[in-house]
Amino acid sequence: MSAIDDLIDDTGAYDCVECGKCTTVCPVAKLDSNFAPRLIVVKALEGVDGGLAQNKDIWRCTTCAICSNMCPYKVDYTEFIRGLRGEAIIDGFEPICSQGGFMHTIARILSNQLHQDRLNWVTDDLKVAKKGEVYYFSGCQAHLNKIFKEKNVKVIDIARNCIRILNKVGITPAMSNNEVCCGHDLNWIGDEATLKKLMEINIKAIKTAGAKKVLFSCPECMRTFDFDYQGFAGDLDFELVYITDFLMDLVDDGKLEFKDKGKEKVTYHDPCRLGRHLGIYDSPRELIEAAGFELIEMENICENATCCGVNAFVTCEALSKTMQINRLIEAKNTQADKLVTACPKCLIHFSCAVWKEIPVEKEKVDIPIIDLISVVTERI
Amino acid sequence: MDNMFKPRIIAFCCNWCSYAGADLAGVSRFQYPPNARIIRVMCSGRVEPRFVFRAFEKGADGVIVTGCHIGDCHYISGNKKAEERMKLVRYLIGILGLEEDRFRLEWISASEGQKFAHVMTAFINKIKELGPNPMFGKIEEGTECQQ
Amino acid sequence: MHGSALVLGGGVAGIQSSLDLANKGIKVYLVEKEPSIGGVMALLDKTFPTNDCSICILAPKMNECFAHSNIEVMTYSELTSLEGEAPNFQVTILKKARFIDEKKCTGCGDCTQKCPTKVPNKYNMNLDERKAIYLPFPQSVPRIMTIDKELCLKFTKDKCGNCSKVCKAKAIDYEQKDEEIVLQVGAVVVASGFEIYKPIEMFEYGYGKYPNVRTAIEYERLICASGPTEGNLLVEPNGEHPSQIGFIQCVGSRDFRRKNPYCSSVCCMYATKEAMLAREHYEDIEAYIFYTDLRAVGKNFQQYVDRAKKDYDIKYIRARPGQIVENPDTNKLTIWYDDLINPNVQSLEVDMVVLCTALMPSTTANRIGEILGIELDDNGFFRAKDLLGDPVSSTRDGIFIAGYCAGPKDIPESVTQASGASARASEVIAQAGG
Amino acid sequence: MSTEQEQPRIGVSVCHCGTNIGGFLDVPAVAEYVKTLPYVIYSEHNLYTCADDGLTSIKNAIKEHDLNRIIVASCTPRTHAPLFQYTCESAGLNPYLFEFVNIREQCSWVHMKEKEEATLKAKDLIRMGVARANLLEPQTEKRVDVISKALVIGGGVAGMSASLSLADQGFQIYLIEKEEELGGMVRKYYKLTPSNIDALEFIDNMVNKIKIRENIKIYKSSIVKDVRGYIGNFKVTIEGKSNENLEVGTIILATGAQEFKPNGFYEYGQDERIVTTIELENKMRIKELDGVINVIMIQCVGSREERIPYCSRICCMTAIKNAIYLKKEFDISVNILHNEIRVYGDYYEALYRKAQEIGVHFNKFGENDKPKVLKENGTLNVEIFNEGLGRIEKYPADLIVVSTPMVNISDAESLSKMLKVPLGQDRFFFEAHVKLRPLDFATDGIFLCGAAHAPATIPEVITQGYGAASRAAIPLASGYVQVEAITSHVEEAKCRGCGRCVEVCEYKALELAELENGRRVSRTNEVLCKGCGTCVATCCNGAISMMHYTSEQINAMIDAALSEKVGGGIVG
Repeated sequence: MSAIDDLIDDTGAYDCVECGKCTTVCPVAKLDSNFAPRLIVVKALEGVDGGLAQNKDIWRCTTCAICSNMCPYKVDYTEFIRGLRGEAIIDGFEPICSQGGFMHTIARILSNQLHQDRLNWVTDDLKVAKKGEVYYFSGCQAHLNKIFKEKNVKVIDIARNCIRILNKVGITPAMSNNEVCCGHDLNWIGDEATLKKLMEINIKAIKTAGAKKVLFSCPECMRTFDFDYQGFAGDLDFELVYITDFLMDLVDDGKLEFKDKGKEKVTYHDPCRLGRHLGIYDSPRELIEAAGFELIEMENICENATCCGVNAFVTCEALSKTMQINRLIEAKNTQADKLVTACPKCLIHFSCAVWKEIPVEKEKVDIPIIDLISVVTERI
Repeated sequence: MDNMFKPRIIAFCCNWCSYAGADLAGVSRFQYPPNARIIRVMCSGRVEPRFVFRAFEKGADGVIVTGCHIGDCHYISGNKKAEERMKLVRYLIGILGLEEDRFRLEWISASEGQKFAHVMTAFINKIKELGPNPMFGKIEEGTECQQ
Repeated sequence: MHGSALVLGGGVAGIQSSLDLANKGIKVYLVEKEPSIGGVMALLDKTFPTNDCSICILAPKMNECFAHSNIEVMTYSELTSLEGEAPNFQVTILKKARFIDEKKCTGCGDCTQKCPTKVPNKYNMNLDERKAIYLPFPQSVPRIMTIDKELCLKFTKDKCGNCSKVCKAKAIDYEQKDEEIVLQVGAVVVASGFEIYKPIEMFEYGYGKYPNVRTAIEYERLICASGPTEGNLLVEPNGEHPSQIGFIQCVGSRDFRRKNPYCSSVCCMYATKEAMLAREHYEDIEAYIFYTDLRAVGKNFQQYVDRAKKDYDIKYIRARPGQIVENPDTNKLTIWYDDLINPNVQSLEVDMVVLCTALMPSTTANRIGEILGIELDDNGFFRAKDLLGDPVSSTRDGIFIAGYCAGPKDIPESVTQASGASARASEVIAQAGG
Repeated sequence: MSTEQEQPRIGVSVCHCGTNIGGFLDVPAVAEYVKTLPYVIYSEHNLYTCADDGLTSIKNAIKEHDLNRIIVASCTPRTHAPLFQYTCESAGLNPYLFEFVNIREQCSWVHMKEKEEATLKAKDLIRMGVARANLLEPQTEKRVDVISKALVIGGGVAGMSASLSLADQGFQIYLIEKEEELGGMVRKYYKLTPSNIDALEFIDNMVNKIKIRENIKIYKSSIVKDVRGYIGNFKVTIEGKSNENLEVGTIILATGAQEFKPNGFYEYGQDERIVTTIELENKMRIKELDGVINVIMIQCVGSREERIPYCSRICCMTAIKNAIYLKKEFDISVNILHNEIRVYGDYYEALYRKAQEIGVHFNKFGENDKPKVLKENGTLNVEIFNEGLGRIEKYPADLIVVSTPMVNISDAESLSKMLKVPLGQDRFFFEAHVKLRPLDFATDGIFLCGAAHAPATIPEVITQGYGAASRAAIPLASGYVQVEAITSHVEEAKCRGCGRCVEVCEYKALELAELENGRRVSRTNEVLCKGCGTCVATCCNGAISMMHYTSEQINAMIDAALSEKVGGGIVG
């Protein structure tokens, strides 16, 4: 059997009946009629010549998983694309990455176990430990912070606020200078080999810290641990918890309380990794409301939430910006004061869309974009 | 460090000043160690941080970017933009765990053949001190948390 | 446009004139007396008020000029006659034998390595040596060797012949003869440049007598990274870098008694630049500029001087020193002056004095004037037809003047006038139906 | 056209350069090694690749082996690339399919005592060259037609000189003047040195010359309202008595300057015995100097201070000129109070001496000790501290002339935006290069002359006018502009239209264009692009590529340099 056949098996693509639902819901296809998820699957099933792996369309999918979620036959389309990308790499194709593959290069460098200085952003007011039961995985936030400095995205605030909020409830999270990028972006350009290297380093770092519970503030990291690490390495002997779930438990136990700072209105964007991939829809919303905000929902939410336009720093193009602008218009239309999201990447991509020239009148998209943790930290 | 270590250096030179400075070093027969491989670009403003990291990823022991002195840029301000971009390189090198000294940004004019040779010699010597690119040299097992 | 033009002088003005004319389609013969084009600008280290590296910005223009399909660069050549009237001049050019087959020479330099004869290097103001077969400077254009007939052993003693032996391109031709070339041109641009005054006669400053008294152009070579000391300023007796330098303005300029009555226009600024460079090379150096009136009149010049004072801590002293005395034991120099701001005869001991000497019309200007039939003014600069209304035309139709040979000016002004002269030359050629 | 589908067939010529390369590294071994590299079909080594036989050998190899890429490993591309590119072209190969490897200046000459290492380095360098050559694409040097007309903005001495020269070089000129009459600033002067000619007569002479030129069309009382397009093809809207749209190939900006009005300095504006230089010129013209016995001129009023830090260049000369006229024609005594006399060059230095000789008084004040004007019983006195004598000196004045600096015109800002040309910190228009391009703007096709650049004397302004005419005539005379083959290129589908590249481009070569669907994308104007590649490095999603220096090519060179441990790495 060829690698593509394996992939068809693994993702259930043989079940496809060409109903076209995937294409209908696909955010890329909505904007570009030449793009059709259905056709990619069909071409694979039919064994169409010309090498599917060479098809540039496989790099245009945002892997937002809306198609997978909607497919009546449960074809795991997103996984199918990931597999195809892996084949493309094996065939010697350069992945089509934004930033010229900069992020991916950094992740590969990290797989070499260098003496990092990755926690240099941990300021004196933040309490962290080398060892402890609760471990906070900060991922790539330190690099991303500098790389997107020009675009006024303060990614590192998410990490700092996470620690701040944990310290507030008396938790000193364990962190490791030896942890590395989770490998999400490499995984989604088909570089499974490096992903595995990163995985080993991370698992070792977390075990060394003696963690029983690992907290994430980045849905991509959480997803990679949950699905990909456990897929390769079997069940991990520590619990994976997303920060909003963790905090809501504290709220429910009365251990975390928020100050009332008035009824600000916010709207919430579901990150695809957190929502459709991991199924976490409720805790972010509950947390927003617990912190005293009024949540106004956009039109497309939860399973149906629109993608932020780019994933894994693969293909960023004009169309991605259109997606972002459309989503921002949707947010602005709610008349909320702020757009809140729970993923550093969503934060970056939305901020990028309104950086410098904006293709629509500024008022239509003029809404502050802020991450969930930072917005609730203001009220502790 | 092992004497047998022969660093591999990637040098980006702008066409108008630093590449010309490298040429003048040649014309003047200023000797420097043979470890650098020069990549000519029209302007240091063309050099993206990702090229630097790609070089490290592929095994370079050091990367040096050179351009016209500030104010001398053939394209008015390309070198200023390079300077801005290279700040990111320096920062990331630090947190990624590649020694900061493995990267250097230098301004070398077309009349500074001697400076070109000096800078190359000094940089290569520094890299010799630092040893191989840690990704390609010996990987130390079980590195302890630095904090 | 069609037609042709002669440009005399391959300095920055001649280069600019040639490029402007050639880019309009006019055939240009660029005649330069030295073996390389580039002129004095090629000797400078940096340029004011931006401290741009001089050769970095000039070399591309030199190469562009040489590679231009409409420009014939004739180096080591001189104008010997001009006949006819605009737009039908007939000119004769003497192309001196450089004893090298220009088509064969690759500029590799093997010959230079093996040449046994060392002679003072004019390009470095005789501060070091070159060989009898040579390229004037590393960035020379064209990259073709020249044999110095006066000094080459083959010519003086019929010995050696090393260059011929090592030249694999077989480019050495000891039998080469001077050549006369006759050209028809529609217009002429004269850009014969200037000479730098050597202040031997100004005994009070001790130039030529005290080792640590230099002229500004020598200083340029000394501070330049590609100069004889690779950019190191060294003073006698110990070869250490100086701790104090004094720059003296108006050496031979604004001197109605002994030398030139005019202001050379550029010294205040290049002294400021040179003082800044000293400070950039050696943080601890103290630099003093002795001036009469500080003529920081160009665009951004005053700001440049303000920066020199504020950021570089360069001291400006308003005085024209009367005497420099050397301590023979230490080679230190005492500058005696009357400070106009704090009136009193005072002295200052320094390790090095840089004399900012006058710039004067080229020694060839008289002869060029005679051949071309154009007038010179009292100072020896080419006279403009109308100093107010037509500053780029000479006193003869069809012949235009540009650069320092038409009066004191700095590089941008020379470049401007070079373009201006080529505009007027283009008019002549255009109206002749070119 | 594209060789994308074509398999590379590479030929490599390694040069001995006599002994310059051959003496310090093993050239035959290098040439032999090169044959092992992918896509290398042919490899040779010559004594001098740049000599006739070497060049012929390349040409023959191209034909014989059907080569579609040529690499020469010899000296530096900075001097020799044109020669080899020309050779390739004459053998029918696009010159951009040529790659130069420098193994002399950057190898044999700098590693003269390390033959083995130098040989390894040469191999590495050529391997990098081969990696790049695989990805080279043919480029064409396009030409863009130029409308053979020019627009001159400003009808002062600079603009008129430029117009006259351009017209006499044979081009159609549109000359725009915002005032009712040509002549600009000089119109306000009395007499001019060196020729002692009346300023109005001088202007009239020029205007008469302009009028008889059939190819100069004058628009008086008109201003430029809008400028679009680029070198060769500007579309200009002018507004005046009639509104017109003009199409021109080049534009000369000669908008001049104005005298700074010293409001708030001394009692200017309140006491009419305190006037500016231009006001004095007018008084001399209309002979309104009855009863004036002593004139005091104060230099550097408003200039060389915090707000206007520059020296205005012409004030010392103008003051001396006027002092001489006052003295000679009106028999008025003049004191020029100055910090220093900044007359430069030959003519003006002589004029300064002449003024001294006829008895104009020059009195110096300290740099930070400006003169004081005192009013005593209605009489004006000016007081300065004479540093030389160490005492205060007082001069009675019937008329005080303050020499104020020239400043840029008030609509400079809007012109700057319209023409996309910059203003410097001094608010004057800022040229492309201070030293070597004083008349050009960084934006191609637009040129600068006269006091719009910086204060200047009349002969200087005229020289600049002619100079700008030369620069502006080049594209008009050629009829085309050669477009750099090495330019950036925007892939529209990828472009997010953020506009960052537009911001970083110094040459205004990128512009946000609106597509039919309303989407905005950046586009390179190849005519203006200089090929530096800064925009490429700026674009975060790889929408811009740099012809001939693509990211793929650079990546390939990096990878090739490090792909083998031939030249480095850990040995033993």
